[in-house]
Amino acid sequence: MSFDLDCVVRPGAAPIIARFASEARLTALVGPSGVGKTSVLNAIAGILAPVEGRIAVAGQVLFDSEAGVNLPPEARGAGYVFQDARLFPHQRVHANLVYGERLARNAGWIGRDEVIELLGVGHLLDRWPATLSGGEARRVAIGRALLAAPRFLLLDEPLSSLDAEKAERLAALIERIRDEIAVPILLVSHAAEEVERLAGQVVTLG
Amino acid sequence: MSFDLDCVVRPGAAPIIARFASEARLTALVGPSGVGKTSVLNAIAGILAPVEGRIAVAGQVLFDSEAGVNLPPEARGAGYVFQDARLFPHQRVHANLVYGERLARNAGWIGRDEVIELLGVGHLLDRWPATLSGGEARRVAIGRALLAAPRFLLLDEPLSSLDAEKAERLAALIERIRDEIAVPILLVSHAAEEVERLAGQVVTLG
Amino acid sequence: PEPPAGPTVLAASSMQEALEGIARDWEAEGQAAPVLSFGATSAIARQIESGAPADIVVTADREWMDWLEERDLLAGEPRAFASNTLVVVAPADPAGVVPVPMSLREFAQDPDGGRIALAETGSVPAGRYARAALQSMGLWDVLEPRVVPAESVRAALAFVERGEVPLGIVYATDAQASDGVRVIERVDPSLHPRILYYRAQVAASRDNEAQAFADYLVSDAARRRVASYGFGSP
Amino acid sequence: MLTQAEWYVLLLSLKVSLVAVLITLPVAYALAWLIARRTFPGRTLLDAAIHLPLVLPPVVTGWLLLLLLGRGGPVGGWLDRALGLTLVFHWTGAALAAAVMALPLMVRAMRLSIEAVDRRLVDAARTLGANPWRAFLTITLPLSAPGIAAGAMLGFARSLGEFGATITFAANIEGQTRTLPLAIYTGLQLPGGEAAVARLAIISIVLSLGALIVSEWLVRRSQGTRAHVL
Amino acid sequence: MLTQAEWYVLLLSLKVSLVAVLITLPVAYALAWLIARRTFPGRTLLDAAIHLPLVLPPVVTGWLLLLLLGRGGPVGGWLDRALGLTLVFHWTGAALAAAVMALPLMVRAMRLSIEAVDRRLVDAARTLGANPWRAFLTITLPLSAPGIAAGAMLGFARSLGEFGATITFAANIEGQTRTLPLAIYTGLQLPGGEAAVARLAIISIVLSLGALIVSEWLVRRSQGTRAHVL
Ligand SMILES: Nc1ncnc2c1ncn2[C@@H]1O[C@H](COP(=O)(O)OP(=O)(O)OP(=O)(O)O)[C@@H](O)[C@H]1O
Ligand SMILES: Nc1ncnc2c1ncn2[C@@H]1O[C@H](COP(=O)(O)OP(=O)(O)OP(=O)(O)O)[C@@H](O)[C@H]1O
Ligand code: MOO
Ligand SMILES: [Mg+2]
Ligand SMILES: [Mg+2]
Repeated sequence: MSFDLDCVVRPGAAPIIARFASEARLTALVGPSGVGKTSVLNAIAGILAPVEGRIAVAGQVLFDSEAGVNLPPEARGAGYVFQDARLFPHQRVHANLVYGERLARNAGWIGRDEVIELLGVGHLLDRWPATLSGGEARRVAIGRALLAAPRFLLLDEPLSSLDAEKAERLAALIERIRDEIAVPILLVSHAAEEVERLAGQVVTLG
Repeated sequence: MSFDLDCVVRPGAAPIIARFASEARLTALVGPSGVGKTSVLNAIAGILAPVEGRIAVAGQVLFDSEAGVNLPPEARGAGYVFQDARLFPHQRVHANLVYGERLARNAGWIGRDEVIELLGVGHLLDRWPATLSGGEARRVAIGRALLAAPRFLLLDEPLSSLDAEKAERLAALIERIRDEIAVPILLVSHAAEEVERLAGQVVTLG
Repeated sequence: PEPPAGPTVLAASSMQEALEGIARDWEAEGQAAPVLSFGATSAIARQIESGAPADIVVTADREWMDWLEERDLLAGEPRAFASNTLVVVAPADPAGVVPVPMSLREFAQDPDGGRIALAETGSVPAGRYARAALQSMGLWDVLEPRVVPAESVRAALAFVERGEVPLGIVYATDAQASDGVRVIERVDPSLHPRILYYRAQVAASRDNEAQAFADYLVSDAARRRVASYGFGSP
Repeated sequence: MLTQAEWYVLLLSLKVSLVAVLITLPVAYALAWLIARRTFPGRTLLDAAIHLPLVLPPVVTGWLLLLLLGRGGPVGGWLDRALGLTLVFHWTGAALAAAVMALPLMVRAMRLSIEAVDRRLVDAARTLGANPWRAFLTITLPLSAPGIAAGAMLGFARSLGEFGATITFAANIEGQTRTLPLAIYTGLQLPGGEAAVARLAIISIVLSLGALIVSEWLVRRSQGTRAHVL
Repeated sequence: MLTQAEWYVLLLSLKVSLVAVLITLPVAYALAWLIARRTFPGRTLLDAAIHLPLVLPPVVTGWLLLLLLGRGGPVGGWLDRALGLTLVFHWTGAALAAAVMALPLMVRAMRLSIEAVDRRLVDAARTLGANPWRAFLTITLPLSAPGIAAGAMLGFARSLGEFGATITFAANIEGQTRTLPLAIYTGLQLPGGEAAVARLAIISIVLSLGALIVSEWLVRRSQGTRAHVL
């Protein structure tokens, strides 16, 4: 089982129920705006505690209210590309990219140079995040997540605000990660053709 | 002429040359990530001064370095939907929506209730921006720009992070604004079908 | 500079100049220069109470000495080594804001004559002496509402120097040292308790020279020195 | 519980501190904004001048106030003649001394918050039709509210505790300028005054605790303000 | 230009203020973080206690220090016996008095900056493998640098100007505790001391101006820090 969730999160007043199990290497999480997709990703990453329930990824239980399990975010090994870029404003692009790489316990499954090359951020390494364009910031955020040697990926609309060519290149990269490295991926996307192309299973929320 | 630009902006070290004139009611501005689309919109809105050149929209000169014209942003009448939502964090959704409406000199061409209805933000009016989902924040930002009774619209990837249904509804709204109200629109988008459907003229930057 | 190695003397601020003069004389005799610290008498007394490593204490009145004695913090009897008197002063600059009266009595009779600056009459010794004098003269009840209680004698003097008030009552030594005021009247010393400065050795004193310096403070040489700053004999 | 005299001192202290904070707030905010958002010749000098009351011993500040604002001073003389306003020996003088001492603390806190306001939000307000002044009033000012609150709290506490400048400039006149610290000081000068001092000190402490609770509560009420944008 | 005695006072003041700020910085930051980020019983009380030296007249603070840290006091006696450390009459005592007086100012400025740090960035760091401590060191701490700088500057200035608590607790001993404000006070007690006072006051002013310029320069060097995220 790559993702196995049965939990309730409550970011606001209304509870969001996430109950799905997916065998697919890449699972797409879809649903209308505001239905709770980001909240589910936050719960899996460990930055939003579910009210109750159980979360397991790739066979490892990350959260289980009954068993009293609640791994801290840093022990979960999520490679989370946030919906907003969330770059560290006080670190240059290069320092942002390697932030997680430095902390990784196991060797990464993708090299720094390769990430920089594939995402086309080589000319940005010395820049401050505040000076990046929307698409540039997104690409750096993707690179930062990949370099942390994550055990699974949470991608919240990773291809939005990228031009067709860069989106294509990134989609190919996601395919490669899915097929070659076999890292479980949970992808939030509103683009039907993206979901169709990448996802082995589609979970509709709400 | 809806948009008539011949200017150089320089947000960073490299100059960005924007030279185009469009008669179309809706002009799409496309180009790879980081080419300068947002910078051009900023220049038109008056929040990034061009190094030199001339900017005219709907026959009105907004900036002309030779003639010494440089209208302040509030006199330009831009309805700018930023790439990031930029909601005012200290005002609830309702106050954000009406911020520009209150300041508008002329009567708006769209009613408040209609905007709330069309964007589906009625249930969010009492919320703080920090509690909105990505798509919800985007919709509020669109509503805020529309309610300011703008003379022209600058839309920086307005449909990204919206689900198919909401994106469709918004595209229809843009069409209506384009055709019925004849407000010149400059649209930045990476989605080919969106551009195809909406734009009368496509300007490629870079 | 070489840190002074002699006994540590805690002294009331008003004795600063005189004590520094005495210390110089003492040093000139080949003794180790005393360590001098000046502050409000109340602060000094409390420092000694809290076990501060001091040898000699100098106060501007008897009350705090008694307070120290009651607590067995002193070695031997406190002894007076200088005295002072009070004077009534007015701004030297005739262009002052307020008209200056000819005497304290004239001032007291003119209800619109402005205010009079004293050191705080409840807590600062100079203020208490001044109040006692005014009470003896029968002027206190009239003047009390017109009193400006200052933080210290020097602050009272500053109010007069600046012309903020037409009159002030300060120590003769302060008036003598200031260019900004002139003395319009001397206060008869019999109208208030004697103004005496005391010195005593601290019980916890461990300095070998402390006894010698305490003795020197009450010597004729020290008396001549304090006289040169306007102080009288005890 | 409190004697009448203590009540009086307490009320006077409150009046002096509140007035000091209220008159200083707009001035401090304007200075903070100037220093945070403008570059002009003499900016660092202005900044240094604002810090002076912090660096100089309070007594010296009081003495300088006396030179400047005493009835014999250039400004004070004019105030006296033109407006009939005498600051020395008057509670307004105590408030002024407290205000001067509180100013640097207030400016620093406010400046920190103004610098933290995202200018892109101001840009957004401008495109929505707000002129610079309106954008300031509706965006920068409310978003720097945490700094205003912190500055007001610091300033109020500092005013409550202000001693040196007040006693030097405004003297220690019962009912006019004998605020809590001056009353405490007076008590400390007397042998055996400790009991009175302790009572007054406890009043000070309770007062500042109350002010703190009120200000925390006000800040928490406007918590939405401080949440971050998505 | 300066006499040797003036040099000495200047260097002592610098030493005392620098040591005061350096020992207070980590304490103040820890307190600021606790108050900004944690809720625990007694939080408001702790906050109030930190503000005390601001609200009480400095002389009272000095007196309380004397009660607590004098050789006869509970803590001071222990320090004296166990470590042979005497604070009264010693420059370390002056530094301690300055530190206590500077603490509330430093905590407030730092707290303001810590509260302004976007917690979502801390969350991001955690998902990237940073434990809470590391996330604090790499995200919260550097992002609150403006508050640290402002706090250090305020604290340094306050330490330079500290008078009442120092003279009460550490006394006024040349070469040990006679800092600039105490020297100025001492000069003010001397008839005709105005010229010396003016010289010393100018030294204070120049010193604080210098500190201000250095701190502004340091802050500007790390400007990238303060730019906002897209
Ligand atoms: N702090 C909060 N207070 C109240 N409601 C909240 C809070 N945080 C999130 N919500 C609400 O929870 C719901 C789920 O939010 P979430 O961000 O998970 O949506 P989403 O599916 O990711 O939407 P989008 O596609 O627009 O990003 C939304 O309706 C949102 O408004
Ligand atoms: N302050 C700055 N300093 C340096 N470079 C900058 C600065 N601001 C923008 N740039 C650069 O200017 C270029 C144009 O940026 P802009 O935001 O206009 O791009 P864009 O076309 O909107 O890209 P995207 O589609 O990714 O949003 C980018 O390469 C960006 O990195
Ligand atoms: O430092 Mo002061 O002179 O006691 O307020
Ligand atoms: Mg979302
Ligand atoms: Mg852009």
